[in-house]
Amino acid sequence: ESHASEAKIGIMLGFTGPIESITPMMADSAELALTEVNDSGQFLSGVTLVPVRADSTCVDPAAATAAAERMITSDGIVALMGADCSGVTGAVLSNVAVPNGIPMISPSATSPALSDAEDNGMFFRTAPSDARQGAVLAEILAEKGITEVAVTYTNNDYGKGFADAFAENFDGTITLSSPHDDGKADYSAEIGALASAGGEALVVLGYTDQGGKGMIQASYDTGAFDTYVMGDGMYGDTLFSELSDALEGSYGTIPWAEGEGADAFAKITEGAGFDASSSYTRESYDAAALIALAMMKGGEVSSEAVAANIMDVANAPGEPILPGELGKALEILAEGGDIDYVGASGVEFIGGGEAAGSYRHYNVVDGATETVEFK
Amino acid sequence: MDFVNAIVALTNFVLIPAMTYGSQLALGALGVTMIYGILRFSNFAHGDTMAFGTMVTILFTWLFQSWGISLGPLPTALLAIPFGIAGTALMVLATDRVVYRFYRAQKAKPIIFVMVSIGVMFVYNGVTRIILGTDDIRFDDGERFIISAGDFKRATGLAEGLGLKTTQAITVITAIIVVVALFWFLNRTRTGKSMRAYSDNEDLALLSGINPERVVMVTWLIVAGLITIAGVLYGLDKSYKPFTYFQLLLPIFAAAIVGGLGNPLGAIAGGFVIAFSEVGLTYAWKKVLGYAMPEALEPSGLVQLLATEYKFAVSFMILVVVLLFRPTGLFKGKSV
Amino acid sequence: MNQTVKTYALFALVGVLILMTGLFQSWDYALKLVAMGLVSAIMALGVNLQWGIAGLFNVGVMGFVALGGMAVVLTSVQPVPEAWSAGGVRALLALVIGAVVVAASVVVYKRTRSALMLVALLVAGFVLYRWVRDDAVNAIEAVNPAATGYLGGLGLPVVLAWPVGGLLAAGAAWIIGKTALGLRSDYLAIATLGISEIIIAVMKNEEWLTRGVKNVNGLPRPMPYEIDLQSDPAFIDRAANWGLDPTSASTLYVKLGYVGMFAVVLVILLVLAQLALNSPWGRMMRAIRDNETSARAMGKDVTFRHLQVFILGSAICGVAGAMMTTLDGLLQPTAYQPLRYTFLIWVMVIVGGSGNNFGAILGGMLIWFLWIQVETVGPELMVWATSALPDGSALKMHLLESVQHMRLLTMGVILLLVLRFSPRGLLPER
Amino acid sequence: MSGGGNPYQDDRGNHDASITKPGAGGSVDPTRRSGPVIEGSGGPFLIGDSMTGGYGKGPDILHDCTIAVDRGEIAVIVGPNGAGKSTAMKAVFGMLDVRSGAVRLDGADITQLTPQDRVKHGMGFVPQTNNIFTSMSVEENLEMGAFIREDDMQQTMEQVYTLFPILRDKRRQPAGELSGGQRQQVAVGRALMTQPKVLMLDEPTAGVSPIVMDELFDRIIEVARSGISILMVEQNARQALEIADKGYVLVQGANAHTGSGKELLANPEVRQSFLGG
Amino acid sequence: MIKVENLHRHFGAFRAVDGASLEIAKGSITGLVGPNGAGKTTLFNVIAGALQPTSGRVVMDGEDITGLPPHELFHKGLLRTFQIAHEFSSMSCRENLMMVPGAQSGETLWSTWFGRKRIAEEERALKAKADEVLDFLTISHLADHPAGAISGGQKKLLELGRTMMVDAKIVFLDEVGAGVNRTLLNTIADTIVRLNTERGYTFCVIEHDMDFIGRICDPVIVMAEGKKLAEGSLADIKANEQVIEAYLGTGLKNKEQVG
Ligand SMILES: Nc1ncnc2c1ncn2[C@@H]1O[C@H](COP(=O)(O)OP(=O)(O)OP(=O)(O)O)[C@@H](O)[C@H]1O
Ligand SMILES: Nc1ncnc2c1ncn2[C@@H]1O[C@H](COP(=O)(O)OP(=O)(O)OP(=O)(O)O)[C@@H](O)[C@H]1O
Ligand SMILES: CC(C)C[C@H](N)C(=O)O
Ligand SMILES: [Mg+2]
Ligand SMILES: [Mg+2]
Repeated sequence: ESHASEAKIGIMLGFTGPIESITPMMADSAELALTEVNDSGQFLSGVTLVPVRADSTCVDPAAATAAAERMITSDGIVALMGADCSGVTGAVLSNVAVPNGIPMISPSATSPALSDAEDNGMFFRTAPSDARQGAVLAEILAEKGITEVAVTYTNNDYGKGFADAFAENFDGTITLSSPHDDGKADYSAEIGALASAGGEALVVLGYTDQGGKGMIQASYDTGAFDTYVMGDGMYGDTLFSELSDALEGSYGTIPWAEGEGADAFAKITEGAGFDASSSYTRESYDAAALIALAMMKGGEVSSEAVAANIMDVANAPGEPILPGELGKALEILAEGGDIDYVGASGVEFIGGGEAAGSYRHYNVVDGATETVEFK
Repeated sequence: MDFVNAIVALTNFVLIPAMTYGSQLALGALGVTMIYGILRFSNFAHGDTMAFGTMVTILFTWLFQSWGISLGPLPTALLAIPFGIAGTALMVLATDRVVYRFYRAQKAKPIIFVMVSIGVMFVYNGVTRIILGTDDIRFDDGERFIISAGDFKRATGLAEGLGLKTTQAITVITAIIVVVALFWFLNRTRTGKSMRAYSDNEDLALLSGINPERVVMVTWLIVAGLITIAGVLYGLDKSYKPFTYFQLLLPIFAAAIVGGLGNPLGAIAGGFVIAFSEVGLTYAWKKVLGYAMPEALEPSGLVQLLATEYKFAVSFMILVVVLLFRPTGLFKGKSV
Repeated sequence: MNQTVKTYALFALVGVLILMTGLFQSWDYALKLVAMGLVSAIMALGVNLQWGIAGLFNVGVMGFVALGGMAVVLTSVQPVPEAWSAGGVRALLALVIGAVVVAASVVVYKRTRSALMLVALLVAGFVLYRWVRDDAVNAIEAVNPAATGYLGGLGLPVVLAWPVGGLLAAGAAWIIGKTALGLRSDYLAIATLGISEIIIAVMKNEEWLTRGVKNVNGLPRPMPYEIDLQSDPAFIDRAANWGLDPTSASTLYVKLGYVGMFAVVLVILLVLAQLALNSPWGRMMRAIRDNETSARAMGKDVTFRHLQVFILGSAICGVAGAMMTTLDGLLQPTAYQPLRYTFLIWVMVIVGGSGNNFGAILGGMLIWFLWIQVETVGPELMVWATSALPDGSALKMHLLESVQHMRLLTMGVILLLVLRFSPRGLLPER
Repeated sequence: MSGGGNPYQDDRGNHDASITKPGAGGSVDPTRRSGPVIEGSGGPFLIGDSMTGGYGKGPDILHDCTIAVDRGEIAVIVGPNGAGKSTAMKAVFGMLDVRSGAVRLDGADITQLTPQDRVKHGMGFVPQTNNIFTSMSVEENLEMGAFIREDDMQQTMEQVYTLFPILRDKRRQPAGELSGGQRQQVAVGRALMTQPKVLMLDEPTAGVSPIVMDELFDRIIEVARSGISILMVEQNARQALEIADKGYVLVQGANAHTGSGKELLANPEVRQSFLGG
Repeated sequence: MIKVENLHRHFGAFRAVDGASLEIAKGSITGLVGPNGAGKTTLFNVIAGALQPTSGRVVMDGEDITGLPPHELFHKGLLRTFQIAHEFSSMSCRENLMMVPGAQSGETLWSTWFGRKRIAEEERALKAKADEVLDFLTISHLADHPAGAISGGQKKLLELGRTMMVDAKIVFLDEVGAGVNRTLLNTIADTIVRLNTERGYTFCVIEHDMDFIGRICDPVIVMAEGKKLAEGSLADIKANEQVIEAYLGTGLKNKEQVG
């Protein structure tokens, strides 16, 4: 029952539950992209994109699939930006999206297992699989000549998959690889064990405002480790500034493209009224933008158009598109031209709708990050 | 020297963290135990009330900080605690008036109160999130360390560091003060004794001229104090996040029950039992043994009894075992 | 209002709510709500058996539901031969050793009453267990960790997993019951709470068994896949006959299938529960609940009866857990949160009416419906509540942004209202 | 489920000590507030005048029942089980609602007072069961009796110890560890600590061995002699009526016979129906 | 019938039952008296399986029954009533009686599902029996009343009635008379005697009311400080100096001065 002049886009993130603290920014970023498209006035002869939010809860597949069901069959969304956590993403994909032929682009589900999911061409993600990031992280450590580390990861599919990928690629000794549960009250036991195992650095594959932070804090308080190596989930300005003493000299990776895209994103979000530097905001913006662009490319408001054209608009050849340039992109598409969406995270899809993943290797200096290089 | 290093490592990684965490749990468990002892039910809303109290304190802390008030090396939040307690007291008294009082008038069975407290838990849960959101918030300021691990190493020349945070010291000291004060209050003052009397036999308390509603009010006030202090100390030491506070409910209950529900001494003991079993039983002794043992015997493995992922399970195992052998908990649950 | 009339009226209300969802939102959505509502109702039925009928306070529902989920993987997933050859037998041997050690310790302790012996036995047993286990587990987990890294299941039809889930849950309940109920029934709540956390910890961390936190995706289904239907000419024809496009026809067909299967299970369980309740067995259970000491003196084996009911209730939760995981097609140990799988189920039982099987079912359906619908109603409520505030005021913005949290708030308010005005639930026990 | 009609009292036989504290809670609505006392004078010292009422919303148990006691007198209530004797005592003490009728103490109408405020007006009550604080020491039990008093209670405590010497030996012991008869002494002692003008006792000798029963009766007489009015319920009716100045026979919540103790003992109908021949 | 041999039950350091040895003869109505705290109730609880003995033996008809749980003792014909009536308050009086017999096939879950017919037959028989017992106790008008809402004395009758639903051999009664109106107590005494003569029940009765004891009990056992102090007919007991000093006393000292 969607009006011809309106196209609904689902935004499904865990607004309640364990990652409730990062999802509002992600949703805002995605909606920012939609607003940008609407404001340009270039989209499919005046069709307005309307975001529809739903709660994935991050952990409850039943609630998430019910919500997805509602968005698809009742609200009539054409495509879904989401879900966030790998577990519910898989559930929504196989139970709702695939059966109904609705494409979904997740900004943050990074579990390697999703690469092999039966998706019938409906699943894309703007965040790269952790299989790749594990390799990148290992490479950086090798370059620095670090051969002995301890690893702690958040105890879910993301953390575990990430830690496995890292272990596979790391060319030294992992003294202890120990999970931590998010949302727990105290992490001194974990730090005690890791400190006892020792290592030149602690690799932290967790979430920036969850157990990952708790681990770094506990380690700093006891002086267990001096250097931390952080995965994407740890990236967050608040963490860096709050624990600037602890993190001085630490480094990490985050899916990120070279310069331009991210800078452009930072610029357009400056006055947006939310903290755009938090995790997965860039990927969320890109996911939403891609949905719009794919529809434009297909020339119609339909799920098929999105599914069929995403790879095309995301990859070369064509004019590179940065955040803030969606209007321009629509114009090019309207004229039948070709674009290569770069976006805030340097989108590049490889087979099966996987983001190729370009990573930024950063150092923490004085409570802020400094780019070392892009990989 | 090695022996000293072993001791320092053990202190740094087990004793101090467990003491701190234990004190935080103990303060939380004291609140649970007071409600259980006097109002006769287990309050499932405890974790979320703790979050509420901390939230109010944080708001006041921000206010003071914006006025430029500070306590120097100590966290400003300490100054805000009384206001936090006042806010929480208002909230719990209002809840009591609107919700619990009705059931008291109906002479409802305690189990009904338990279920009502589940409802209150959901409501508080929503309220704190609506007011202050769900973010992780750090609100400690002032000096973070009394001595940091690095400074300790430099000062002593030992291989092992020993870190002691301001908040850890504050937590332990406050816990001791609060516990002593509570004991004195319950056992020596008239009001305290009247609370014990009410807890023992409501009708007879009435027949002795004790005003039951006053006892209930004082109980809630004390609980508001305990809960806010516990929440703020925890938040200062770690950080504030509603979800974590909700999760704290489990170890707090475990602590209160291991110790013997209804008994303040038990709550303290329980807090430490839970904290020490979480930290101690999963500790990898490699480092300590490495120092303490002669070279030849140094362990190659981690010498870890159980992986840390089972630490939470361990505390519950201990709980079950204690209950099997001492069904009333470590201390008989009867003092309050 | 007479109770029967009230029962009909309330169930009709739920029916109307679902009908309205179908008419005004979509039938897919409505059916989805019914399917999970049925699963919730079964869980509530299990808890009701324990609490409503026997007065046993089980705060570990989550653990039993999770065991049901585990059963789905263990029963229906294809075995991983490489993993089995890498260390399957040895891992199982380790489990057997573990069980034998525990059993032996219990027996020895009962005979000798020597704590020293007990500890010595346990420690020795633990070392042996770890020694047998660790290598095997490492080997299994090393087999293609990204895709498998576990033993897999037996490759049986997934529907078989439902009774298996019940059996697993019953087994766990037996152990819990033996420890907690056998010695003193007065710490059941905390024991179940703790043990459910332990179950989840095991599921998360014993990767070789069910892949741990890496989740098992794409579990076998008892219903055909929608996309297969969509490309099946016979189905497309039939869909056309019904006047539906193949996509909606396929999704509706599959959902109806699930709803049908779940309804059958619910009806069977309900009939069994009602028969038991309205017989001397039910009378005995009521007597025990009324006065344990007296029932004991009247020759009733209270401990055994408590154990029986506890096991049955838990088994039902296990069955429901297995059904839920089948519906999700995914086993995700991190999904098991006490708020959702323990407290929400309790809300269902309390609101529905403890002691009344129909009440539990009503509560399960109704609360699940609300839990899901509040997500959409909450924001509207908030918009309405803030309509008096000036547009663009900071407070209004802030409130509108926090609407997601109305979900918990609303659940709490509903629970409080029911407890206040109908403390024994919407459909009280007789 | 002892709650009868009260749905809030349905606890499904829950015994779980990890969620609720075992042991009986109170039976009186603690949230009630006192209404005004209407001053007046005359009449007996304490009178429950034509009381009608029952528990909560249940049926009336008392029907126009009147009980009175004068200064320094002993009044005894007897009657079959379930006649409403305890109920009448509770009604006089404000522990349940009377729908009509009044309670007057020394002429003043105190019907609207809560039990705790009646204590302040000089009334003391020893219930039939649960009449001591089991977890508190004997001395603390007595202190709680003196809770409302601002003055020095040491002297009264001495008096109680003189009256019940065994309590002095056991004063540091938790009262819950005492034997049945000793508990009764603590209970009466606690009530005396309020320095009541009138003492109400509900079956003080139930379940007490003959020797202790004699002892208790002796003490009660002593207390009465010190000028305190005593209103008590007794099943050991013959002994009780022998020492009573006034006796009431209650049947189904209504006064059946009233008279001096001697008169009732002499009444063959009373003997036959209520005293077991 | 019941033989207690050197039975001990200690609570911590306190010896509630301290080496009691006594015998209850088959077919007798034995009275058990003694000062408060003598250990009578504790002794009952140990015999009836509610408490475990610290040491010692309980023998019933030559069979060692020490420490058996109450429900097993019940099936051996050993029943007890409680000092405070323990009725099932939310159930009707008839149901209170009908639930008593053990070995009802309707109490196994399996037959509630697959043996409906047999259950129906059993239920009919049970109901008839329950009604007969209610008649015997003269409370048949209360059959459908919730047991929580009958008078205290009627509850005591109901307690007795429960023992009649099965073939009890020995019944322990703990202070049936405490707080019971004397007239009603006489009825109960008559009932006890009738059960004793008509059905051959053996009784052991704790009571502080000497009139009641005198009316029905022979012999009477006196306990003090956890041990048997004396045994004999009531007249013997009343004449026993030790018993007078520990238990009976010499009557009211002050009664002549008052009234
Ligand atoms: N808390 C209560 N709620 C409702 N009804 C009650 C309550 N307590 C007593 N009753 C009822 O009130 C009636 C009178 O009881 P009451 O206790 O006053 O009798 P009594 O004369 O003291 O008997 P007894 O000699 O057995 O102590 C009885 O029918 C009893 O069932
Ligand atoms: N659970 C217990 N814990 C500690 N002491 C107990 C316990 N039960 C009973 N006692 C003590 O054991 C002694 C004997 O108690 P018991 O109840 O057997 O006495 P009794 O002879 O029945 O007295 P009464 O005639 O007063 O009922 C008492 O001193 C009592 O305080
Ligand atoms: C939102 C993210 C933190 C989710 C995470 N990358 C996952 O796959 O679960
Ligand atoms: Mg009475
Ligand atoms: Mg006794």
